Amino acid sequence: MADFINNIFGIGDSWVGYLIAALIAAVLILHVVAVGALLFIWMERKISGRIQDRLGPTRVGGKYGWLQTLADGIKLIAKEDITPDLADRFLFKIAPYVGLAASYAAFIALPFADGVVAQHVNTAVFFVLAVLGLEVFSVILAGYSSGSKWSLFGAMREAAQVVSYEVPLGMCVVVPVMICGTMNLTTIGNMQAGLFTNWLVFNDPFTFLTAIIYFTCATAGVNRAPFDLAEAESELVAGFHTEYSGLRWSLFFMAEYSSMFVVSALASILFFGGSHGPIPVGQWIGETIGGTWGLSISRIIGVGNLLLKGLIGVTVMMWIRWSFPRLRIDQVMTMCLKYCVPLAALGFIGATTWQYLDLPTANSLVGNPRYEKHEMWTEGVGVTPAADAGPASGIPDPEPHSEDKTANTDSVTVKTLPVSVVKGGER
Amino acid sequence: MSEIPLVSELRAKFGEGIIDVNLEAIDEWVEVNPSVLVEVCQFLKEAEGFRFDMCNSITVVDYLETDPKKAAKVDWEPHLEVVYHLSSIATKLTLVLKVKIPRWKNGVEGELPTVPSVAGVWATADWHEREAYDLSGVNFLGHPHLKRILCPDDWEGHPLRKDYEMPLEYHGIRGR
Amino acid sequence: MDLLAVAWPYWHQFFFIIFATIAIGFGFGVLLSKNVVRMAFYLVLSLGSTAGLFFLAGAEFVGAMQLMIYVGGTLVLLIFGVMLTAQKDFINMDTHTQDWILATIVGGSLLMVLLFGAFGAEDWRTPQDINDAHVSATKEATPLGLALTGIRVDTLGESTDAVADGKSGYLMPFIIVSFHLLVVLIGAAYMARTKKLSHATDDKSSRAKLMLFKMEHEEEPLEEAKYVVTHKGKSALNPLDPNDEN
Amino acid sequence: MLLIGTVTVSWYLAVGAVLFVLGAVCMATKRNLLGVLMGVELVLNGANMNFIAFGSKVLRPEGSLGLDGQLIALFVIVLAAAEAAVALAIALNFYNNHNTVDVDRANELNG
Amino acid sequence: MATSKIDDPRVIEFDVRTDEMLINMGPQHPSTHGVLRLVLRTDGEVVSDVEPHLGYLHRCAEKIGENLTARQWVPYTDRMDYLAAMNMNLGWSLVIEKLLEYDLPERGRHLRVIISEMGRIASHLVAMGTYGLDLGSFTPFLYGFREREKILNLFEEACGARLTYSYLTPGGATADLPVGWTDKCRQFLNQFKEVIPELHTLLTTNSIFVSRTAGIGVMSAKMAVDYGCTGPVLRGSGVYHDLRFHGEERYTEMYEGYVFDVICADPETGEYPESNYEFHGDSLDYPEIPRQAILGDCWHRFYVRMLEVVQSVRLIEQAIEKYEATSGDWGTPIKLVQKLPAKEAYMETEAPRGQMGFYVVGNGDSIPWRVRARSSSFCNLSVTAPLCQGILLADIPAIVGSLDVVMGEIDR
Repeated sequence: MADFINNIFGIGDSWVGYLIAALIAAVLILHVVAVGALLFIWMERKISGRIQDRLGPTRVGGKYGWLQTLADGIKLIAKEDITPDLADRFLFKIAPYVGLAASYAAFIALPFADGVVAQHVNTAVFFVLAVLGLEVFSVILAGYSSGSKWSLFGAMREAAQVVSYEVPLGMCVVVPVMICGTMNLTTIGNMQAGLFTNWLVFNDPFTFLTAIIYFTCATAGVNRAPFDLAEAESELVAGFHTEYSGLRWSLFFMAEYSSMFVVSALASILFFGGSHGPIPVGQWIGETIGGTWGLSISRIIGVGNLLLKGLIGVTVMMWIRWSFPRLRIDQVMTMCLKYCVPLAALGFIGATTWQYLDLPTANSLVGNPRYEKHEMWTEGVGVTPAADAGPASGIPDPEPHSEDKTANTDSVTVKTLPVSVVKGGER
Repeated sequence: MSEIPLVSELRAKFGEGIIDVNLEAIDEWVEVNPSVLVEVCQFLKEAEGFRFDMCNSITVVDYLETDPKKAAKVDWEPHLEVVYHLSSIATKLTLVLKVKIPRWKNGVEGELPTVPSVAGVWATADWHEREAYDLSGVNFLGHPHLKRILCPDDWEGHPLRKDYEMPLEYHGIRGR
Repeated sequence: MDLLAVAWPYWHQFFFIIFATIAIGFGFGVLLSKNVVRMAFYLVLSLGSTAGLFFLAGAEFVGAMQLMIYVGGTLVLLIFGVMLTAQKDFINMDTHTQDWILATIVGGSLLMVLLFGAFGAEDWRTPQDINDAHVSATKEATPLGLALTGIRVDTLGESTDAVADGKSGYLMPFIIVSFHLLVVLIGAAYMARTKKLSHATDDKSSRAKLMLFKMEHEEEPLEEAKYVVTHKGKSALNPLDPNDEN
Repeated sequence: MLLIGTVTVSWYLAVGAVLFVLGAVCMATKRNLLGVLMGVELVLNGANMNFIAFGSKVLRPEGSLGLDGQLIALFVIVLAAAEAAVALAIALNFYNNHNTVDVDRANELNG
Repeated sequence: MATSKIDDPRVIEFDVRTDEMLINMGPQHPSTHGVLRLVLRTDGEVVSDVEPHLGYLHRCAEKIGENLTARQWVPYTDRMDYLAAMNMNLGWSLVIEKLLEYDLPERGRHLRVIISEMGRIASHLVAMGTYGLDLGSFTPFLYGFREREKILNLFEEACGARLTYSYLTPGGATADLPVGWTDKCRQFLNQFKEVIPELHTLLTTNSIFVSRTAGIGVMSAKMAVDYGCTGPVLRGSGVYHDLRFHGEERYTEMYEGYVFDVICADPETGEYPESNYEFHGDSLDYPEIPRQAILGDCWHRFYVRMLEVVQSVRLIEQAIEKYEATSGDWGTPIKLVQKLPAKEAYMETEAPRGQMGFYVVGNGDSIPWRVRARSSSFCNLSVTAPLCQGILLADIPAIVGSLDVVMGEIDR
């Protein structure tokens, strides 16, 4: 995009283009966070309403009350921003921004489609998880600095919960990384192109198990019900944000909802085909039209796919929230340490063995090769999508499985060797 | 009325403790001497065939006619009645105990009369006695922690006394 | 569009200055602040910007790892800070003045030495021109993992005696470290284990209370709980004996 | 933006040095056990910075440590985490026994 | 049975010696059912001591009763258990009738059965919903209220009020049921029967709900009786006691000729009475008792309430038939200034939350000399302190909610 802008301005390799490109990317992501939060809160109301035989908001902004959240946002901005006397003022004021910044930064490395990503990080999976982990700080700081015992309880619960749920979460994430042989989310998504049978969730039973555990742990990680112990409104009055009001209070919820979307999008990239729909419509269109236009159109379709999958994930989280009671803190811990961790380990081991033994995947059962060659259609296109820009992407050119690594160590370049070594599967 | 087994047992056990047995009332009641109240209650709780294992309520009735004209007509001296309503889960029987005490301890205005506490016999009597103390001003001796339960701790007087006067103001809140 | 690769000097300087300032500034925050929780918070920010510097230097994997592990570690620090310093008198523990003076002198001199060393070497001062391949080559995470398992893909291209130079992967240290971690895990769990007896006998302990409470109230069900009554509940003083009816 | 010329290894080393010294002073001055721990973390970071800088091909393509720098940094991070765990366990016991986290009071051998 | 739970998940040991802290739960707290205030002494998440503080809703209704006539005090009984005001009216009416030795005509008795059992259903629906709320699931609350609204509509048709009815008065009721009311009631019952399994699915058999309530707050039968617990709380501990069976003559004769079960588990086998009750051809069988549940824990208290709703449906259906079969007077309310004899009467009725007792002393005047309301929630709440020792903080809403207290009744 930067080249594009530079071409427009006719300034060759200037940094201005990159500045503008960065700004555009940042603003786009900000829209995903802010507008997304609006949309999700509205969705939550409508969904909970429907679940409970209610209508939910109906007045503001037309028939479906889709402006209700905006109205509430205005109300919240207008509200007084109270800081309790016992509070540690500096931390109290800064805590909400920490949370929002964390969940916002997680979007940096999140590819919305093949090449539609703010900044390419080769260890994107790792990066997103790490940055999402920062969000817990806002909760702890808020709970500690509020100077209220209920808030302190919420903070302590959150800390214990998140720290322990990071373990199974990481284990689940390692499985797709291991199968794809890369930490680059774009690559992981692209390796699942083609039919939905190529999605990693259908790769083998263990990946299926892993996907389920990932979603559970992600729900706990962003503390949604039934794991919303940090803000257990019936036990702790409102948990860590008991003392907050007005805009700061709403920032917490923006952070929560955007991180909900992040984990859902991550799930769809890791397990559910990322930006590729169940049927590779985008690919076909891209191939038929071809050229830059085909590429851009297919990218737009890809973005739509990913957003849709993320929405579905968020909806499932809401569905769960409005139909289950809340767990107790010790039960949450038990669930993590006694069930999630062993199951995640089992899934990891199982998936590894499955890969090692080269057992059939859903895709090979329907007759396709084990991993479809998926980026052919973008080759020959003038603009190479950044996903496989240079050696950064972990996707090597296709090569028959018969050539084993020792044979062509000399010829094989650095980039292709590790993947085939790790995967050992036919490509 | 000796053919009533309970009465005969009670009389046999605590001769003078049982002051009166009234069988004409709608709920027949037994009047007990405060000195033996706890023993009587303990006995009733364990008595074979009766087993009054539940204390339904403890009520204090203040017999004081404030209106002098009517006071002349009434046939009783001013006094308090502590009424224990007992019942039995096991035998589904009920019983009413009564304890008559003076309105003030040895006649001094403001000194609460005393009754032995039965909180040791029935755990539920704990709160009932606290309520009775709070609202009617009866000092239950031997109660684990006898303090006001419904009214604030710094409340003046006992509202269910007939001669209770609502305070003019309480923490700046106008009373009357 | 690799921001690090192209338009290199501007971005590198820009982000380097930002991250370095944050890291050092909050490092000072850690040093000067008295409140444990604030210290931990500053530490987190300092470490986070250090991770940013790692990203700048092209070590993405290490940067992400720094974020994840250190942040987790300091998170635990934070929690303990809150937990152990629940009493207010521990939150602010100020330092003796002589300590300050001594530490400043020693630290200042040490800093001088280190800075001199840092800028001393000619080779380190002079910038080298870099190209795209260099940038993205180090940003590959897979060679790291392979190196940990003993395969040095980055030296494959080179002459084979590079392997003979001992640059043949880090399998052994990897295994040692993993065992070390296991030992640490067990050791920490052991040191922080529950002192059962002392707590169970401690009167304030809820466990003790619960046991006591249960001992009081663990009851056989009422023996006459299902006592079948043929007469409705009525006063025991009712002249006709209840026992006649059943 | 152009305060410094092209950023070279030296600048990274300088940042690392400052962090290191800060951590050292923190370790020396803090009386709170947790503060000392944080000082240790800072020191390790300063050291790590050097490894990363030397290992970075971005900064000096020729004659860089290459992967070794990053690998050693990884080991340092992991061991630092382990160290933090043990140190916290010690702090916990210390607190349980002495009811304080003031290291100046840790002058007995019978933990 | 409580012994088997000595090593239960609630017992948590500390690895760090932390200080205890005093926490104020209420009077303004989402899950303390009104203005109950609990002062908790917690050690981390574990509560070692609980002290309830009452009186935030104290209106001295008994003192007011000494200044009003018997019928004038009926609205004050509404305000006691405002979730089951009909049953409060019934209790007060019965005790006044007992004092006056007034006998109600049969039609009025059946009317009272219909009304009071409807009130029981409404109250138990609220209890169910708020209990779900306490455990963090919001949906059952609205499901329960949706059904309750229908009952309130029926009540409104009968007496004009939706919350404080003052419908059943000493001497009968203020009015007879309007024409066609019984048919609407039948319609409601028929559609309500289909809702009951939904509620069971939402909460009773939900595994998270079971894990939150089963084995929590176990109260032995002896303890329950000792603390004067009544109603579902008592029966949840396996004590076979229901005043509709075992109450005084004057009360139980209301239910003569009615077929229904006392919902109470057999303490030996832990079995509940068979659901021998049919609708739509197939019998409404109760959900399974989960393995973790112990007799007397929160789950059993909740379960007893859910089953009592079915029994109330049974009773109402019979009562409607009897009511329509019998003709004549439904009872004439006593005069507003009815002289009360110089006697005293105490009477307990089976309100939804337990045995609601009224004690009235007359002195030949129309204004009673002393009025006393023995509140069921008052005694049920008194068991909180011993039950809430050594549990987790999150269990306190579970236990208090399972006791299902109404502060208006406690503080009076």
